[in-house]
This record gives sequence, structure tokens and C-alpha cells, in this order.
Amino acid sequence: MNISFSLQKNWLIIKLSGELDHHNTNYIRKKIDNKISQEYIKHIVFNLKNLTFTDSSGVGMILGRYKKIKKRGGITGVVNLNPQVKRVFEISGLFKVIKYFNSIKEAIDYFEEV
Amino acid sequence: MNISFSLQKNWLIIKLSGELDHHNTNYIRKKIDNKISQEYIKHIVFNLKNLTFTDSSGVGMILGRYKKIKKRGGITGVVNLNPQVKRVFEISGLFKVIKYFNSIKEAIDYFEEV
Amino acid sequence: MRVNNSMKLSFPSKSQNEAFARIVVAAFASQLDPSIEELADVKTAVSEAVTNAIIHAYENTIGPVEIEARLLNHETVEIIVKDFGKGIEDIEKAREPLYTSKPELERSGMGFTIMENFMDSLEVESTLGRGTTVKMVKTFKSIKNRE
Amino acid sequence: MRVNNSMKLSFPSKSQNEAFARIVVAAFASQLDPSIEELADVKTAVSEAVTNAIIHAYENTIGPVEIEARLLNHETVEIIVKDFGKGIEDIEKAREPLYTSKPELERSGMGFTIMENFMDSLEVESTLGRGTTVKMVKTFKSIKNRE
Ligand SMILES: Nc1ncnc2c1ncn2[C@@H]1O[C@H](COP(=O)(O)OP(=O)(O)O)[C@@H](O)[C@H]1O
Ligand SMILES: Nc1ncnc2c1ncn2[C@@H]1O[C@H](COP(=O)(O)OP(=O)(O)O)[C@@H](O)[C@H]1O
Repeated sequence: MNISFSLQKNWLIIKLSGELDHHNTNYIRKKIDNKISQEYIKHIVFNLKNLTFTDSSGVGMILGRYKKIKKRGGITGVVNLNPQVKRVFEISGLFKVIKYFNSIKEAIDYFEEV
Repeated sequence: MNISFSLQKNWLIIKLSGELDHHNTNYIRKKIDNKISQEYIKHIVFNLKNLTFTDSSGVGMILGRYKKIKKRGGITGVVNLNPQVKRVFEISGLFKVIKYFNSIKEAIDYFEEV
Repeated sequence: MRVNNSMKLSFPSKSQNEAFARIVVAAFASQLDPSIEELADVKTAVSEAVTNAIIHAYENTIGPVEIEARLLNHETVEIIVKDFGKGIEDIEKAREPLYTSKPELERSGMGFTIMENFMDSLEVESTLGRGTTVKMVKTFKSIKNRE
Repeated sequence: MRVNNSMKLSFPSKSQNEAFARIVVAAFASQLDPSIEELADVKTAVSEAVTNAIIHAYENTIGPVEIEARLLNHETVEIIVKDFGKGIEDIEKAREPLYTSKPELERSGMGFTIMENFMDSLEVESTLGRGTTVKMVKTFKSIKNRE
């Protein structure tokens, strides 16, 4: 499980790779919360191109970050989902609250406007 | 486990891919014996570039073919060994009777001469 | 119904074994040669069941988790995940989407819902103070179509 | 000597489970993050022990094969492969390189020699008519070097 960050204006791209399960959500959660404690970050997007697996523990972790970001009026998005990850998110109803972008470009355009 | 053959003059190249263990030696043995029952085949070379694993069952299978080929005065060789396969062959003493070629080209040159 | 192969695995309820359990069951089920998607479904369901045993059944203690799997006929896998932990009081409520007894751990409450959706059937048996057994079955349709 | 994780697996003595057993033990041992070569050594030794249980212990019948594995400290794996088959009469002779009781099956007689060479230690216990237990230990030196 690897995590890396990149900042674009006031929104943060969080790149995850490997398998996100209960075993590593704690570590990932801490890394993200540490980063988003910086107040100038308003929106976050998870780039999951290299995430090969997740389950409801991953959903819980993403929802937890969504709630924090929502409090400051920000938006949470995801981009580049592999089929397994997409199915887990769909069945969990995650797309009711998390924005699904087809590409990083789509996310950039979106955040340029909001 | 996959097997394919190619014939060069009177010597046969046997290409194995996958994992060669006791479970599939029977199948591979039959395929090879069926092929080398053709009398014009004198020498055989195992091209093991895509063989990712073997154990002493694989060694036994190769030694069995070596004995058949030796009876008709032929030579048995191997080429392109991955590190695990090479170690198993070394510890089994296989190279005392089986010729180890560094490349298919080396095998060709060798058989051109014998 | 012919059992063509079976296996039994047990390990302590440590979270590092979640990935291990997924690999084992996937390696076993792959003997039937299912599609990548079907295998991913099985891995996901196993991940949910094993995670529940670790988090909910044993909470912060270590106890045994057992997995049994069987290959039935030539296209069906049956998987049983068993713990000897605290058990579930109200199974019906537990199986509801979004219900979780541990919101403070950011559980989504979607574990059972995912098991149900990713497998063909899900049976849950539980005795308070004794443990929980989850039985899941999936028929790989890609195999039938291939024949 | 601290046991940091353990697992127990059992399956019937079918040859299709040789590859399965290799994957399971490799997945378990890989929690220690050994080198590729070290992991290949473990897979090879497990393949030999499991194949012996299938061919020699149970001959043409089906019986249970059990594997236990433990991670010791942070760099050692201990693997036990057990069968309840016919047992070995003369263990010393059986361990000799090239000795095989089944030359007609084209066995090379190198199984025990490979286990010995690929692992750090090998212990064999056997009772005629009762079964055989093979215990192998390997310390991953690449891990110690890394620390
Ligand atoms: N093996 C188990 N032992 C005890 N309780 C369990 C077990 N599995 C599930 N539960 C209970 O059922 C609830 C719902 O489980 P689930 O749908 O997987 O969601 P989550 O794991 O996110 O809480 C859990 O919150 C827990 O109270
Ligand atoms: N699990 C076992 N049960 C009974 N006999 C065994 C077992 N393992 C090994 N043996 C005996 O020891 C001999 C040597 O084993 P090994 O070195 O692995 O060579 P091979 O498997 O090629 O015969 C076997 O031929 C067999 O007689």
C-alpha cells in the first residue's frame, strides 16, 4: 500500500496504490488527515489508478475523509477506478456523495469552476 | 503448463512454460514421448525461458527423456533457465548428463557439428 | 453435488492475515478457472468476512479464524468463514445496509451487503459468546458459458 | 523466539493441490518480505514435501495433507508438512540423494536433498502405517542484512 500527494491550488490529489483494506486504512487515514489539516486545502480527489483492490473498509475510510472535507464546504472526488473498486463503490452507494470524474482533466476543469 | 515443439533437422526443441511439477509431468511426458517416438529425432533441447518453477519431479521427467534419447545415441540439452530452475537442476546434479547451453544459437552451433 | 476439492485454513485474527486469506481463497477458487471479475468478487467477499471476524468478533483480542472452502461440481465454490468470538445479537439488523456497531472505527456498515451482492448466497449463523459462521456460495457463470 | 504469525492448512492429497500449497506458503512467508530467491527456495521445498505426501504416503489413495507454518522473530519461517500415510521405514536411506522407492514413476530421488539444500534445516519423523512429518526452517538472511 502506497500513498502520495500532489497539490493543485486549493485541492489535493491523493494517489493510492496496492490493496486498501482494514489492515492499512489506519495508516492511510492518518497520512491523509495529517495532510488535510492544512487549512488551505478545500477539495480532495482520490486518484485510484493503481489501487488494485478495496472493500467496505476502504469505503469507510473515504467516507470519513468526505465528512471532514464537507465540513469546510469542500468536495470529494474519485478518478480512475479499476472494475473491482468501482463495483465496491457502486454497491456501497458511495457515488451518492462522492463525485466520480472520468479523468484528472475533468476534475481540473471542475475545480477551476467551483 | 504449456508445451510446444519445433524441429531443426534431426533435433527437437521442446519449449515449456508455466510451472512444471508432479501434477503435470505425466501430461508433459506423454506429449514429449509421443513426439520423440518419431525415429528421425536424434537430439532434444529443452527451451525453458518461460518455465517459472520446477522441482525434483521436473528433474525426473527430464532425466527420463534423457535416457530415451541416450539409447539412440542422442544428446539432451537445456537452455534459458530462470534462477530457481537452474538451482534445482544444479543441486540435482542434472548438468552431469544434460548439456547446458547459454543460448539457442550455441545449441544450433553444437548440433551442426555433432 | 460432487465435492471435487476442499481445503481448510486457520490463522489468528491479525489484520495482516486479511490479504493472506484473500490470496489463499482466490488461489483455491482459481482451480475452477473463473473470470477475473468472478475471482475479484470472491476475494472481496472473503475480505469482508475475515475483517468482520477480526474487528467485531474478537475486537482487540486475538482468536482463531477458520476458512473452509469446497469446489462443487465444476463451477461452484462454497466458502465458510468461522470465528469463535462474541457473536451477533440481531443478525437481521446486522445484515441491513449501513448498519454498523462500530461507527467510531469508520466502518461503513456495508460488509454483509457486499458479501450478498458479490456472492450468489449468504447464510449467517451466530451464537452470542460462541461465535459466528458465514457461508457463501458462488457459481462461476463464465465457466458454464464456456462449455 | 517470538511467534509473530501462524497458519494451518489442510487439503486432500490431490496433485492439483501441489501448486495451491506453494502459493499459500509463499503468500504467508512473504509477510516477512524475503528476497525473490528466498521465497523461491521455500516454494520448492514445500513442493517436494507435499508431492511426497501425495505420491509416497498415500500412493493412489486420497488422504489429508496438513501444513503448519509460523513466522518466528522477524526473519525466520518454520514449515511443517504432515501426512497420515504409510510412513518411511528407513529415514536415513530415504534422505540419501538419488534414493527413490518409485523409480518406475521416474522419481529422481532428490526430494529430500532439495529440501535440505533450499532450507536451513530439515527434520523428518515417521511411523510406519501412521504417517510422516517433515519440519523445515529457513531464516531469510536478506532481511537481517537490510536492518
Ligand atoms: N463475525 C462477527 N462477529 C460479531 N459481530 C459481527 C460479525 N460480523 C458482523 N458483525 C456485526 O454486524 C455488523 C454489520 O457488519 P457489516 O455489514 O460487515 O458492517 P461493518 O463491518 O462495516 O460494521 C457489525 O457492525 C457487527 O456489529
Ligand atoms: N511422506 C512420505 N511418506 C512415505 N514415504 C516417503 C515420504 N517422503 C519420502 N518418502 C520415501 O523417501 C524416498 C525418497 O524421497 P525423495 O528424496 O523425496 O525422492 P523421490 O520423491 O524422488 O522418491 C521416497 O522414494 C519414499 O520411499
